[in-house]
Amino acid sequence: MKKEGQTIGEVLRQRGISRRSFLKFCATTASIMALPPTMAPVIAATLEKTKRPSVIWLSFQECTGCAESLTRSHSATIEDLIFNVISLDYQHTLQACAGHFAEHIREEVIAEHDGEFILIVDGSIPLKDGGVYSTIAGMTNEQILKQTAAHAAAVVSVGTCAAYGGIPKADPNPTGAVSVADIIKDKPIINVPGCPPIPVVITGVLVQYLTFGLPELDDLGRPKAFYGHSIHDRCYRRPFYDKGLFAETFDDEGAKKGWCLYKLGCKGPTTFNACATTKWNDGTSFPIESGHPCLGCSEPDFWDAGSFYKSLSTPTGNIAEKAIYAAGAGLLAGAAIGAVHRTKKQAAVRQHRRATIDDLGEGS
Amino acid sequence: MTDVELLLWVRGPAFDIATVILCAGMVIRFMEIFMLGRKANLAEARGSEMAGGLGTVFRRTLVDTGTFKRTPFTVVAGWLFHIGLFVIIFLFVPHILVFEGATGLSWPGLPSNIVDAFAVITIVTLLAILIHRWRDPVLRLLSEFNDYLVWLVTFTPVLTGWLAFHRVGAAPAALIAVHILSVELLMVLFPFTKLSHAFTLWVARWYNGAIAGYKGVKS
Amino acid sequence: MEKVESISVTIQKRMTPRCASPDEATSVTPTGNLIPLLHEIRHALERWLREGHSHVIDLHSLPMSPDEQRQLLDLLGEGEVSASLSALGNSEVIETAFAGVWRVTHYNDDDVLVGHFIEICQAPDILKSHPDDGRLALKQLDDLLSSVETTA
Amino acid sequence: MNGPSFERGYNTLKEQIDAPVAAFFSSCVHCGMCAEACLFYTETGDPKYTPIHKLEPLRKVWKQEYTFWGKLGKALGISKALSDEDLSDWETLVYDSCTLCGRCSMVCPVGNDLAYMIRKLREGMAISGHAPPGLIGATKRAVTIGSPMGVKFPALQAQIRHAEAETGLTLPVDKAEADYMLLLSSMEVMNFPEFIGAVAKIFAQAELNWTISSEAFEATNSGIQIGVSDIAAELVQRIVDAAENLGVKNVISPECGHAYMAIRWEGPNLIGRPYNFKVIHILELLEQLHKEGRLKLKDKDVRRLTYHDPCQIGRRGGVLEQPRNLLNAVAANFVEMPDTAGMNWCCGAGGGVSANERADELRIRAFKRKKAQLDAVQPDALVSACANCRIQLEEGLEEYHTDIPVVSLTETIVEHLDGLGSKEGHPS
Repeated sequence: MKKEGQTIGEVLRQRGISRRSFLKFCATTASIMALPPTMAPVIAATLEKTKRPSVIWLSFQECTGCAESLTRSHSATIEDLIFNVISLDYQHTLQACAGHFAEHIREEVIAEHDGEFILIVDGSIPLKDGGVYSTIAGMTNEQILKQTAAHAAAVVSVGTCAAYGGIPKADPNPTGAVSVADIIKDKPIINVPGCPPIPVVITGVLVQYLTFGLPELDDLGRPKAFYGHSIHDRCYRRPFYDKGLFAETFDDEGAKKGWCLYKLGCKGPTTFNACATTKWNDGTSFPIESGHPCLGCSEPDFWDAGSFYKSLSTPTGNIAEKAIYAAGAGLLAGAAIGAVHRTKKQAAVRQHRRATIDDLGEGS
Repeated sequence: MTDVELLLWVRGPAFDIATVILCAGMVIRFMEIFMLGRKANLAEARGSEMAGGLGTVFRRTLVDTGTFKRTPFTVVAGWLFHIGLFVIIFLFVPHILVFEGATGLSWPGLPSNIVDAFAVITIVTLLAILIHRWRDPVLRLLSEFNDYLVWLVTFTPVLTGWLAFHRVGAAPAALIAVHILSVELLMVLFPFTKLSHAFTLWVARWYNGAIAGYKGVKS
Repeated sequence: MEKVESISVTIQKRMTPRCASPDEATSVTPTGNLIPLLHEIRHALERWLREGHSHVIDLHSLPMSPDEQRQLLDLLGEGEVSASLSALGNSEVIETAFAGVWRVTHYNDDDVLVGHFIEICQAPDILKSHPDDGRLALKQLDDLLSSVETTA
Repeated sequence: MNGPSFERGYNTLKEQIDAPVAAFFSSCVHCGMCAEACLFYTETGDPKYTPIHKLEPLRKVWKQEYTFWGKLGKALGISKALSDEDLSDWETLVYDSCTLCGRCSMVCPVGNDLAYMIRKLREGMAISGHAPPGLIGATKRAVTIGSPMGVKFPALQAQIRHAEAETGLTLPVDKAEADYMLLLSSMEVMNFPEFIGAVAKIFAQAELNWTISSEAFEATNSGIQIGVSDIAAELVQRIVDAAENLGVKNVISPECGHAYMAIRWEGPNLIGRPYNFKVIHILELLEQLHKEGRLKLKDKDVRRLTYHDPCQIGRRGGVLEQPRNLLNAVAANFVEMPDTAGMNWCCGAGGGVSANERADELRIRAFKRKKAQLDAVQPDALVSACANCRIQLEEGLEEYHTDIPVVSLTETIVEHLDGLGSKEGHPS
């Protein structure tokens, strides 16, 4: 299972992957990372000489969508190459073995590659009630995570659940779900959020890590290379936003003409992801291109950030109702205060003593 | 508190609170004004109070040429930032959505790059106005804490809004949250400061015009 | 290079009626990136001739409307060289009508476009044979020869 | 109990504040534009003359008595209560440097009627003992003698006789059931007596049934200038009584600014009831007669004439088009000054400033604004319709060595009246 000591280049050659294929892979990966195309040869040269890393993939409270995203949504082509670049030694869904044997492999990798392997996590970790809501082989997710992460070189949190808690953490968060970063504090963590994340972004992050080491992260722990721009910034419908042309409903003229979906609740302006450039389903399209506003799935708490179909800058409460009640209350309070003032003024009028020239002081 | 939690709070409870304070406060202000009453005028009228009042409500938006020549900065800067605020508040699409959400009324907005230009003009004008307030002897004499506070709470939403639009300085959710928060501060302070002139000035102008109109004078 | 400049004027004329057409429901407003891109190509070509530096432009990260992309291809045209590669899916390497300006297009196994580059160079790297591969080939050829000679 | 006191003044201010005042103070944004509308500021450059600043004592009372937050601030000790010292500090601002001309009220972008508020503030100032001695003296004379300048009826009688001798007409005194009762200002009686004869000539030509009351001929009202409504009411009541006793249909307000304000606009409100007669300004009457063809002119004045609107007649009184109609009828070469009619600059002596000797120097300084206006049009003569304005204009022009004759509009008309011999020379 393990190809101890082999470089990625050696592995690729062994598997009959030509140098041109590899160059092509590097060129497209650099393109996804928005790196200058001239970096492709550098990536190629570095990867060639890099030792093929061992990877443990842990799945916790998740829907397997992230793994599906990576393995199934694209046919086994360029993205598949990542499985040649890495040695995926443990992954529930993909590995052939099961039960004690599978767990044994995990322990073996930890022992053999202590401090060198990459830990990929998808799914959030339940902490409530001692973490009983998700256990594997009698261990809680938290225990497995802590035990494994302690020996990892770095952790990659794939998917919004692992990165920020995601849907399990959504209100009312029945399992007390938390993100990887909430538990692991002493290892570098790269968040690759998205529900699911874009497949090529997952592979891109791994390539980036292998080539350049720990990537530059934004304040939410995401690699800037992939999450550096908002959907809005890169959206092909942006010109309509700038011109003030908006679809008002899903089937009006504006929608048919492909106008901006901001009014339909698009979270593009506050969502950082590569959807608008990388797109989905073999580069076919992305939600906005299909006519649906961005849900903001790569952002923390996206499930609870108000309605998917309400613009993100609008108040969530019933403002008109509150305004009417407030005005009513103001009317009553104002009448009371006004009455006090009125009484005071009337008292002043009553106190008025008719003024005569004797009340003026000395004249000249 | 994460950015999104903050954003949800400012869009939810905080906006409710600000709305309640703004509405109740302004109604109280108006009640305080109107309940002081006004004596009926016993002199024989030469003109109409209503016509004079309404006329001045509109006419006073413009200034006579002589005064304009004497105080061009105040007039031009005042116009610029008021128009700027109007465009920003009422013609920027995300803002129209707020009004639509509250009232159900909607109207077409302007392209965002035009609103952006107005925002820049407004920001520059407001800064110039602040400097003018410091330097002009009359304004220095008149100005009190209230004036600077009002300037600040007017300037902040424009600046934070502009930053949020360009997504400069922080995460967009945080920028929007801070922007909405600054608007809420404006709303909360509205009834208690001279910001309330936005509502009371129509009453003031009407009274001015009515007093003059009764005597047959256009004021 | 006056040729490119003069063409660019005609493009704008052609662009306007196309994008203004209300029937084109899917038409997207032009980004205005076409002309600057042509200038970039021109400068890169000039630099390559002067200093020998090759240059790669990643069209993927450059926002352009479908119309503009079509126009770009039309304008660059096709030259004498056209190569196709079979490596993790197909790839096309085409010299444009402008010598030294190449279009490199990558597809995956499903023939979905995954990369689109313009390279300004003598020949794109991906076309060239790698010395390591050459060394391997030499060895294989030697083996072949020896086996052929042995058989003979 | 009697005599001025701060408490009485404060109480009066509480009485004076009404909805417009509250709306005005609520709306002020401290833009400072009113300063540029005030001749005391423009001619001195001293920011303390900014109109809204002059109203600070009234604003304090409004805020601390009639706003919830102001009351709270006062209760918590954040804002200081109004003191007698404040009123004392503001005395010169409220009286010496404000003519109640109301030009600021025309300029304020939020629509504050600042003159309306100064008028109210003076009520509190006067009764707390912070009125200028000059105005106090004038008010006392008005009440005790019947005229601020101390003019009694015999003095007027002498002028009437003089006018009768000059014109050959009989001037009716105390004529019951007359259509018109003419009021005069003591300034006209003392300084411009020719006005009486001029009016008599016009009325004779128009065959007007008119009279002068020996009981109440004085039109001026120091009460509204000093700001004591009780006294102002007493002075108005004298005219009302005389007019109603004689049973006249109309009372004519003469060429005096504040007199018109007092009798026409403030009067019914001061005495608390509408009149049984109409009040008409002499210029309104003349224009009406001219329109009706009862005022025939033999020729036109060829001099370059310009018109100075007395503030209380024009901007604050509403008689703006009549003088212009008359001037266009009588003058071949009538020109308007820049900033005219509703936006005219005050002469600098109205609102009791001329009666306040303490303000003399400032008053002459403020006249520079009028001087600049005149320099812009360079008239041969300056026409006005207020005796008080005329004195200030003459004094000011002399001070600044400018030789422009100042004439009354009524007298200008008389000079060109058809059918009756005109007086020799120009009045000066």
